[in-house]
Amino acid sequence: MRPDIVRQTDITFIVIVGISFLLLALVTAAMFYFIYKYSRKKNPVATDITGNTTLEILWTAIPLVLVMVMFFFGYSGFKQMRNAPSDAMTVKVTGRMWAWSYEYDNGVKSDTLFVPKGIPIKLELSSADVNHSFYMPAFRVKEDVIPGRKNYMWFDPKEEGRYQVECAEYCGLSHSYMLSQVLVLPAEKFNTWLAESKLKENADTTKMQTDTIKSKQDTLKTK
Amino acid sequence: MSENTHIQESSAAELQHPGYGLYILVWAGLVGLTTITVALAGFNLAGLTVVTALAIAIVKSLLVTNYFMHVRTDSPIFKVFIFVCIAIFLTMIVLTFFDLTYRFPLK
Amino acid sequence: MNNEATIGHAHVHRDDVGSKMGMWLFLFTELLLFGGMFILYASYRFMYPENFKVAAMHLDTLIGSVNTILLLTSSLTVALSIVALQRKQKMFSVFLLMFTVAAGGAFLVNKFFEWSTKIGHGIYPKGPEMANLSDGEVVFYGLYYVMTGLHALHVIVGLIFIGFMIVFILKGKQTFDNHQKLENAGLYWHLVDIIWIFLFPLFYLIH
Amino acid sequence: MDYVSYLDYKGKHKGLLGWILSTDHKRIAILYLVSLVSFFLIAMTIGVLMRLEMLTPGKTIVDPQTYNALFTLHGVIMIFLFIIPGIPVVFGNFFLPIMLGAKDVAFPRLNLLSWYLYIGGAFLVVISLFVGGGPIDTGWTFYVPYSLRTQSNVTLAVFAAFVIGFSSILTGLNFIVTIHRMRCPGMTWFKMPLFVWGLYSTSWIQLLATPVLGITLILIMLERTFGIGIFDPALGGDPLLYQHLFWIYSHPAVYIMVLPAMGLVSEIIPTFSKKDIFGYGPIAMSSLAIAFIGYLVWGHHMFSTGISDTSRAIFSFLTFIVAIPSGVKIFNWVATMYKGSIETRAPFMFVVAFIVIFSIGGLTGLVLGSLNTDIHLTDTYFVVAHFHYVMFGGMGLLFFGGLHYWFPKMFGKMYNERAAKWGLLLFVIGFNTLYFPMFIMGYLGMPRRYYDYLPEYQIYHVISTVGSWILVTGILILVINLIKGLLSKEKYLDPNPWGGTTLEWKVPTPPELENFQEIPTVEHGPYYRDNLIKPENSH
Repeated sequence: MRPDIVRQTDITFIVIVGISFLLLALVTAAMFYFIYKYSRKKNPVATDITGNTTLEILWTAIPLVLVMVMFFFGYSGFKQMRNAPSDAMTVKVTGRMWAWSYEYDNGVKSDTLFVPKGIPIKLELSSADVNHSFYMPAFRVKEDVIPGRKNYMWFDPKEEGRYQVECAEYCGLSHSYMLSQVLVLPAEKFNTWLAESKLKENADTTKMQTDTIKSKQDTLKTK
Repeated sequence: MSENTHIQESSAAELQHPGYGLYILVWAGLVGLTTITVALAGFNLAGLTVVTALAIAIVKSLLVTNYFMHVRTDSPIFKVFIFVCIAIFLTMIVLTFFDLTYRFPLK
Repeated sequence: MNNEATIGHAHVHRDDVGSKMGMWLFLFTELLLFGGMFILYASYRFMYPENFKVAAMHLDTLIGSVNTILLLTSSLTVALSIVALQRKQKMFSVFLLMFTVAAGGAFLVNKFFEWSTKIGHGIYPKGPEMANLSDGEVVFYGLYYVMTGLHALHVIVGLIFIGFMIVFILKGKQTFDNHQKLENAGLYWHLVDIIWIFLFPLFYLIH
Repeated sequence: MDYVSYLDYKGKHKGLLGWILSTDHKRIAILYLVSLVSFFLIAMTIGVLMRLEMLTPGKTIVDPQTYNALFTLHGVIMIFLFIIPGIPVVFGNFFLPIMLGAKDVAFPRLNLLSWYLYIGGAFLVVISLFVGGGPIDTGWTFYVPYSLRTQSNVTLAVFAAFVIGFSSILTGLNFIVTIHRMRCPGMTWFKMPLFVWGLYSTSWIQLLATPVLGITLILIMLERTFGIGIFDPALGGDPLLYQHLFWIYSHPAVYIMVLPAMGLVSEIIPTFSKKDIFGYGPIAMSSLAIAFIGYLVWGHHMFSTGISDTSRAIFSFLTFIVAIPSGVKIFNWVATMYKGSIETRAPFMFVVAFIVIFSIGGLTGLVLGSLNTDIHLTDTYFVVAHFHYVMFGGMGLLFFGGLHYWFPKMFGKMYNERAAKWGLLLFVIGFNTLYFPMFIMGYLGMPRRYYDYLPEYQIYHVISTVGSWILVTGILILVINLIKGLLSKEKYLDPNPWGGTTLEWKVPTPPELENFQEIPTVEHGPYYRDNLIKPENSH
């Protein structure tokens, strides 16, 4: 059974927000009750209370336990995020101003991330220029892409469909347009796509090479 | 809490500095340590190179702060300050190295 | 000057310990300014251990050692000058400070020759030799120029402080029973010395 | 010696010169106040423009390059020119010496120099907009390598930040020496007002953390100017080390902002509850604890950057620890109200609003301190909402709170309290309308610093933008109300309008030039009152 990152993250979120909400409600309710109960009108002279050691210890210790619980949830979920399953399929992701590109093991390149349903995907991230961050909100994962270094992440495409990919680390003029998509296909459909792309790419290679030379000559001319 | 009781005592608290002799002695020590550290650089101490060089540098800087900068005889508050400052600096280094040491292979 | 001092209850408050405390706190900021650089040095050394060793071999240990002795001696003379002033040996104190200035000046001259030699070999940012060096060496020289350059800047500032002190002593503004400014200038100079005590082995000795 | 208020004082210089050359800590505080409020209003206007741009997807009013410059400027001005100096330079300068029973800070001329550096830095920011490559577009974090590549004028802008940082260091240095050396007879460390403890903790952060940022910014300048390879990955540098050094300062900087604000809360609550503070010791110590632990948590800004998994775990753990002392403070504040005799005057209401808003900010911080949720939420609008709740709801709200608390003391004038409360109400409504939808947007995956967005987020952006209009209305009511009070002919010379117990309420209103004709002697703690009922059972 593979860990469910989305569920884990949402559970952590709910646990922390739940505890936080209770604390907030407690503090706010107490405060407003005191303001009402001990108003100048109702209680003209205050009582001289300067502290209480038991209380201080309690409200240091209890929150400490609570935050340790939160830490535990966060950490155990995080460990799963960082341990890609060994049967994961690897895709190389490159970020550059301002587009994402993907490269599969067999050399096929794409600007949409096609993945087969039900197979965990490990992404190897790198950057061609400045910092970017590969973010897929639907899968609750994000890792920064720093030039000169490698980073990785993994996710589990369980359902077919289209999911958003965004750049989450500011990278200049068109940062907000550095979008892409994950397309989760049934396994056999994905395999056909991969094979077809490979064939197409082989056919295109010769053409592409001449194209590159031509475009280089064009740039030189315009300069 | 002498450090708290006010301004007036400050000029009275003027510290008597030690004589020329002690300073010259400290200086001789510093020069001696410099010679040692330069000499040691000639040998191959493998992993210990950095450690010895830094240890000697730390001893030298302790000599300078304690004697030339009078920390030894000054109010203890300065020792506390220096301790806090160094402690925070060291924590910065240690925490940074928790990242560097355990990073997964980069390239 | 303090324009409030013109009315009656001017606070002519002299607080030598406060003044010294202010100076120490300022020294801490200097320490952490270099501290940031030391963190970088440590990190890059950790990342490029071999390259750093190779690059360090190319620095002249002799110049480094001579400079270390110069700074240590100048630190001594500053410390001695305070004793001299306390013993009311005004001119001897001034002489010791002048010696400090001379030693500091010599340090800078050495530094200048050291830098110009390196630059002459094309080893400077964007210099012709830099392209042939490994990443770690480029970073090493980057740190070398920034850290020793920043240190040299501090030497210059320290020398200016001490120059002022010489004038103050001669004009009688710093005297045997009122010399906190001289003490502070001394503290600054010792800090410059301490920083060099660490820069020296880190750049010249760790082979 | 007759009483002459610092406002009426006629010295060597007349008019404006009497202000900008004065080394009196109170006049310097007013100089800061005027400058800070101006910068705040400028940055607020920029913020409103940004919200307006986000009203619809695609272009609404500006193009992307302008938008990028706008959010950078909004951040740089708000953070370096308003929030970080904020409470210390205005209220710290004005009240620290008075609260300690001193005539001025330890180094009055250095104090004035700090203001000049601050204004000089601000001036450089303005110049950087018009020379070189134009307005900086890197975000206030100046992350490399983008800040090394962009054509905009990063070099001058980071130099400006460096100069302002230097001003901040000098203020911190000045305050530490003042607190150590200038306490009046009888004022031991644990008889200092809690605001002073807040300033003391803050000052240490300013002193020890700012230089690290200073050198980092200098390195950016050197890299851009001379091509030195320190951070540039093309030359073997590591951009993550830049982020480490940047956050080594910039995380503690959050506490530079919030600790004095917390100190102010600890002043206002006892004053209006008419009783001693609950848990003086724990509140004072928690300030120091926050300051210290605050140095150890910077890595939580980098959870998704690819720092080692071990360090992510350590930083997350420490981040949770730093929440404890903040919690202790909040519990003690609320406990102070227990069996008090509470007057719900305007300054007190600011504190009530603060406790709720700041708690939301702090508690959502726990979501971001936790590793897996942070991975999802970092660099989204969730973070934007969180830090606005903490900084604007913390320091910003209390800046106005402090202004309302000390306004009569500072100027010998009074504002309209009804208007202040209405302004505050609009502030709170607008604030939550503006920032709360951002939490939701963030969870849904709207990244920050986006000029354009997908249509599904529009509804939240619209609500948020409408909130910004309400918030601005509230702020304008507050500011105009204060200015009206200031300009009114009617003097308000009551030395102690709220019934405060600290030393500033024992000097005439407005304070005279050197605060005290005779240095006072202190016998009791700062919030001691002798008319209180003794508790039935000593808890």
